[in-house]
Amino acid sequence: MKMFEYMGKEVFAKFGLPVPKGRMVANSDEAFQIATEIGGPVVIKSQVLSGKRGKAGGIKFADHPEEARVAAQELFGMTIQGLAVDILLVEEKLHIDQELYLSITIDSASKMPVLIASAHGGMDIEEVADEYIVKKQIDVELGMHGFIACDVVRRMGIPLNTPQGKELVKIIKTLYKIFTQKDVDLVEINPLVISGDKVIAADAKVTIDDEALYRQVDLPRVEERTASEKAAHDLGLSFVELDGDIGVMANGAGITMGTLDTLAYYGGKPANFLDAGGGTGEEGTAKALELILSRNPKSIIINIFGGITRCDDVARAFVSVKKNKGIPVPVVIRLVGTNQEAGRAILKEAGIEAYDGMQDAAKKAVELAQK
Amino acid sequence: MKMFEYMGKEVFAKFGLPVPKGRMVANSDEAFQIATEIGGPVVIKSQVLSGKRGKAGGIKFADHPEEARVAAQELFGMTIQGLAVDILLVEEKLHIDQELYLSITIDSASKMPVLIASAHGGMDIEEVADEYIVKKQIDVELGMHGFIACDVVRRMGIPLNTPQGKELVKIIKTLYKIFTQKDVDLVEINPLVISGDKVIAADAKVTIDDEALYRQVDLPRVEERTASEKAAHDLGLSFVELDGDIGVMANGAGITMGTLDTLAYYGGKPANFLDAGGGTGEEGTAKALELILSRNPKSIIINIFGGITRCDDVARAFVSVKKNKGIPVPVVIRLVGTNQEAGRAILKEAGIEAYDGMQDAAKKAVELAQK
Amino acid sequence: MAILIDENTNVLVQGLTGKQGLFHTQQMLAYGSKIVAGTSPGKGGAVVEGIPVYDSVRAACENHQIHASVIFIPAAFVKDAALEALEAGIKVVVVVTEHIPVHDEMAIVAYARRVNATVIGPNTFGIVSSGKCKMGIPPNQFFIPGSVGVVARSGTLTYEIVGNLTAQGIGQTTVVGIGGDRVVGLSFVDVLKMFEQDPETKAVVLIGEIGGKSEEEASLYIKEMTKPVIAYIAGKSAPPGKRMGHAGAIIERGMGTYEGKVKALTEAGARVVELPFEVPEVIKEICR
Amino acid sequence: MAILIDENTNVLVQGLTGKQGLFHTQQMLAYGSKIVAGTSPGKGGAVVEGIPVYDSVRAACENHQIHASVIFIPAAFVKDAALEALEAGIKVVVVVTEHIPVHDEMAIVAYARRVNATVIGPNTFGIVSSGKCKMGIPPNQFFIPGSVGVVARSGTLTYEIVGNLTAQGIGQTTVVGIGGDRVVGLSFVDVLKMFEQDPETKAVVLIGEIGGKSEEEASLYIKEMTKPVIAYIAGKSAPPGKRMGHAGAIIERGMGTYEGKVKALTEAGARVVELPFEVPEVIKEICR
Repeated sequence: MKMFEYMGKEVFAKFGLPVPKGRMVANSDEAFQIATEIGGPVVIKSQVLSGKRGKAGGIKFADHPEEARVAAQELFGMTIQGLAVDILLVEEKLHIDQELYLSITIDSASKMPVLIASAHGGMDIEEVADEYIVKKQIDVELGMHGFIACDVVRRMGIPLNTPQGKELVKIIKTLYKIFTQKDVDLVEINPLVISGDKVIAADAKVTIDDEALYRQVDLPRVEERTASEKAAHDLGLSFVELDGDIGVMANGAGITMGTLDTLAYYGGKPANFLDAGGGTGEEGTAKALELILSRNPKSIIINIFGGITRCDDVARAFVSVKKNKGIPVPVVIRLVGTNQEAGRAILKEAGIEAYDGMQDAAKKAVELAQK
Repeated sequence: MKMFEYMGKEVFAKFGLPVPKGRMVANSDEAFQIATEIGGPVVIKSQVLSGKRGKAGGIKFADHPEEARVAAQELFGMTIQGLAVDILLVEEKLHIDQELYLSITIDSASKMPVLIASAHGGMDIEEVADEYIVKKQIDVELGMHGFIACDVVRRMGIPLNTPQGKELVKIIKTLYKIFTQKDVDLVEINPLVISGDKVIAADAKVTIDDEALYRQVDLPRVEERTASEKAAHDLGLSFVELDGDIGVMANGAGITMGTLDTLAYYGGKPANFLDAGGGTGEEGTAKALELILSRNPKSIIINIFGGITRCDDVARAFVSVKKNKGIPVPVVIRLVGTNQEAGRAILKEAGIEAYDGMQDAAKKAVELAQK
Repeated sequence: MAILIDENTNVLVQGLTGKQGLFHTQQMLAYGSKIVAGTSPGKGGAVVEGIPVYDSVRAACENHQIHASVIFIPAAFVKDAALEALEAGIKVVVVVTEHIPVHDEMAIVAYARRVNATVIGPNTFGIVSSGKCKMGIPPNQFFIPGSVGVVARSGTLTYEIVGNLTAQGIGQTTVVGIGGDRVVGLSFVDVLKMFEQDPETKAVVLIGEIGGKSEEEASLYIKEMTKPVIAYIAGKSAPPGKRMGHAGAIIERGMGTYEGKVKALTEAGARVVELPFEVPEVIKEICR
Repeated sequence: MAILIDENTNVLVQGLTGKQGLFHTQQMLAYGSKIVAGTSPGKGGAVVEGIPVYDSVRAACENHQIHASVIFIPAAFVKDAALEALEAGIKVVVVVTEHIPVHDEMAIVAYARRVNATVIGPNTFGIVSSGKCKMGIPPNQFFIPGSVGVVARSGTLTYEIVGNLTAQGIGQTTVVGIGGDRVVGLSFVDVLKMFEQDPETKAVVLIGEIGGKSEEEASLYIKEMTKPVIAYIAGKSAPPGKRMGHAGAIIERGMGTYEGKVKALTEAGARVVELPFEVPEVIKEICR
């Protein structure tokens, strides 16, 4: 779950990590008011779950409250990468001496958290050469310690005996605490600003592990998915819209991708990616078919290789949906694996012949779509 | 630092570990009042830092508030193992179905915390056979987990599918949390009482690591030492009174014990154990001599083998104390190690000849005491 | 021969009495796995499908020699269960459960590393040493003994490919699902090393996916291997996935694409096929 | 030969710029220890006594090959410093500082175990491989090369006994202070095993104390040793110490007394002397 910048900063503040003075606002009057409270130049930042906000014009500066109101009005009208701007963050404008970069995320290769830091932060961080980037894998059993933070700061080239160096050590320790206590996938501060003696998180990108949300009851919830993606997700389905004409349903991300690859091989174009996961029952199957049909495909391929999923459950669900709701386009079903005999018998009774091979089924689905 | 039972129970309660209803009281009127609030039979327990309270008559029961007042009056007059009873704990009297034992302490051999549990708790726990005692060393990097607590409860012979079994799992997890978060040396609950479906800590013995008190700022402080022991401790001295007539000062627990052993070998009787530790300066040396003189010894032996301690510091301190305060009994000084030449020169200037060997010095000190 | 588990492996099932645990225990028994015990806290003493159930892994270990454990337990409790198996000294732990918090996964993998144990998964179909022992959830009928080692990230795609192999009479030594999550115990490289050492394995099939960089890492080892490797990477025509901020870009530095993976594997000497059903033909060609 | 450190050991001093660190660095240099670097966060770049100072252990390790580290740092910061040395891959870490919280000590020792490193102390005088390398605080003049290994819990008592040995011309291979705290890295047994393996060590002196049960544990190993062991246990006439509740009694089950230790050691074949100055005579008698 991606969090809005202002939410991330609220988490930072709760852990004592320095953030600029400011607040999120939902209209331009509030922007005026917060700018008045801050009493100096402010920055007004669109709150959307997308990078490259700055380059898209989603960040404005204002010297006076009235300017802030005007800037806010402009931003509220905007759309950034397809996302409407509903919320702004109004903050003091920082005096910037240096922009640093600091993040902690999960490194699949080492299977450990990795802390990434650089004295060359800012918008172009991805272009910074490896030699200016400090990476430190954290041993989760050992945890974060002062010496680790100190060594990272040294490697960044920031002197340890300065107020900024000392502050940075504290920030690194705090950031790791947030990372572990909040089930964080990614916490990124870019830029982390040196402003005089202070070091302040000028941005906050925080992503929480979806699988751990159940135990992060104190965090606010952000819904990033579209309504239909969310409906699919709630049923254990993973659904993405594509621009072809063959509806696809399979169980497992790998085999779903394999199905798309095979369709493409035979010259077909998939209308969607739909991974029904393991063990989808009647409601899930019905919803899956509804989602597929919403793309107006010319044919549909259902590709089930049962492991946790049992073939008889899928067959029963399909037959019931077909009977109750009707399916207006030809459907090719491939059904093997756990309880496959029972499943095929159910389909046969409903007059449907299941395919053995994914290859043949895909070929047929492409043919049907091209008719 | 040993904590009083009532303080230990306050810590327990803060962590959510079940304790009996009750409160500490400083006079018998309060005992009456708390017993009234509890509204049933109560137990009144002397708060002294000594075991075997029960056997010494330091625990009384009362069915009514007035009885509680009388019992409290009796207890306030008592002395248990030399300790005056100044505080009582008045608590609801528990219905006891079974007495368990549970503790966590530090096992020097494995260098790990060890959890000790038994279904045969109560006063005679030290007599319980090893086969009824569950010991589990805790890997500090792994920490406490549900499975560890469950397995301990299983080994205690308490069924895991009972309310008591489940409660016990929680208590074990909580106890380990207290152990780690409060820098605990020993946390012991004996008895841990099964009372119907509940499991309640009927006693609480908590000892905090003295070396970690500086970071346990939230805990109350208990002073166990006598005034002179405390004064010694504050100066980095370790002082214990003995019943002989030779004053002893040495630097290091090992060599102090070695000095006592050598004196004993030559037929002498030490008046005290005084380990001056490493690097004691003039103030410490003066205080050490004052403590030694308070025992009215017939002779004094100062046995210094300098490592961290520097011989010249000790010599300078001794000469200054002798000059300013005077020392009315003969003193034998043995002085070797770091900066020994400088130290001996200082003593020589003051007319004192230092010994080379501990053996000769000890022999001399015994001779002087026997004159 | 096989890797990790075989006909002499004594298997423990953690969460034996749950719905999934029970169903798959029956399936594993039908495949011939030597399941000697199960656990279910509070149900110690029961006997299910002829298998004694214990309150804890240590209780099971007091009564049986256990070589490997397979976990069928809800996601929120898997960390505890996996650590329990590892702490009791079990050297192979298979975690089938999906949706496990990634911080829990890191904790499990870190501890496994420390105690020199192997964790397979989480979010894996498991492992099958064909004809000898199955730990996990794949349908029994597709796994027959032979000389091809298979290692994969995703389940159903593996059944698909192994099913194709079996249909053509090509059996497997061991089929290993390393799991689909970002943090898993065994890596491709770990399994490739085992297959390289296993005398019975003559060729290896690697079933990868777009995203991450584990196929690229595997390529570095494939260069050193003496045995042929056939690879299929799913997702050539899949929509692009999510990216983890700048940090993800800094870590991956351009890795993770279909083209990149195919290039790395091909350069390392692996034979990359374009579609799942091409695998058996290529094996026949290579192992002729 | 010697154990743990010798004339080729490159030594790091953590906390070199502090008062204690500086004084004892001078002393160690005077003894001949090969001190190659020091650390002091924020003072990186300085040169003290001709030794380069770094901000962190890793920074020192980037510039020098370091075999062992000795820590002179206030108690509250020792956990961080010791973990730092261990995490940087240093295999021998000597912690002189006393008054370290026991939970910190357990954390240090647990991590050292995991990374297969040796921690000497905390609360130790250190270690001297006589004539080769000193890490710690003992006065230099009492340590001369020879063939007796010494292992002890307390400092000054060790100087006393080693001083007596040296006065009689009996030199030492290595003198090890395991430290006086309840939780320390090296145990008596660990050091005895090293002396047993060291070809130059002909006899071992063990200097124990009442309390705890480490002398009793050492006895179990002394039974298997081929080399003679001479033991002195301080505290025959000392006042009884504190006891740690029932838990202490359950753990120790009667161990810890002077009589018990002497009995265990004697039965194991060690020669127990009654007074510190008897050690040289007994060694002469045994090694004649």
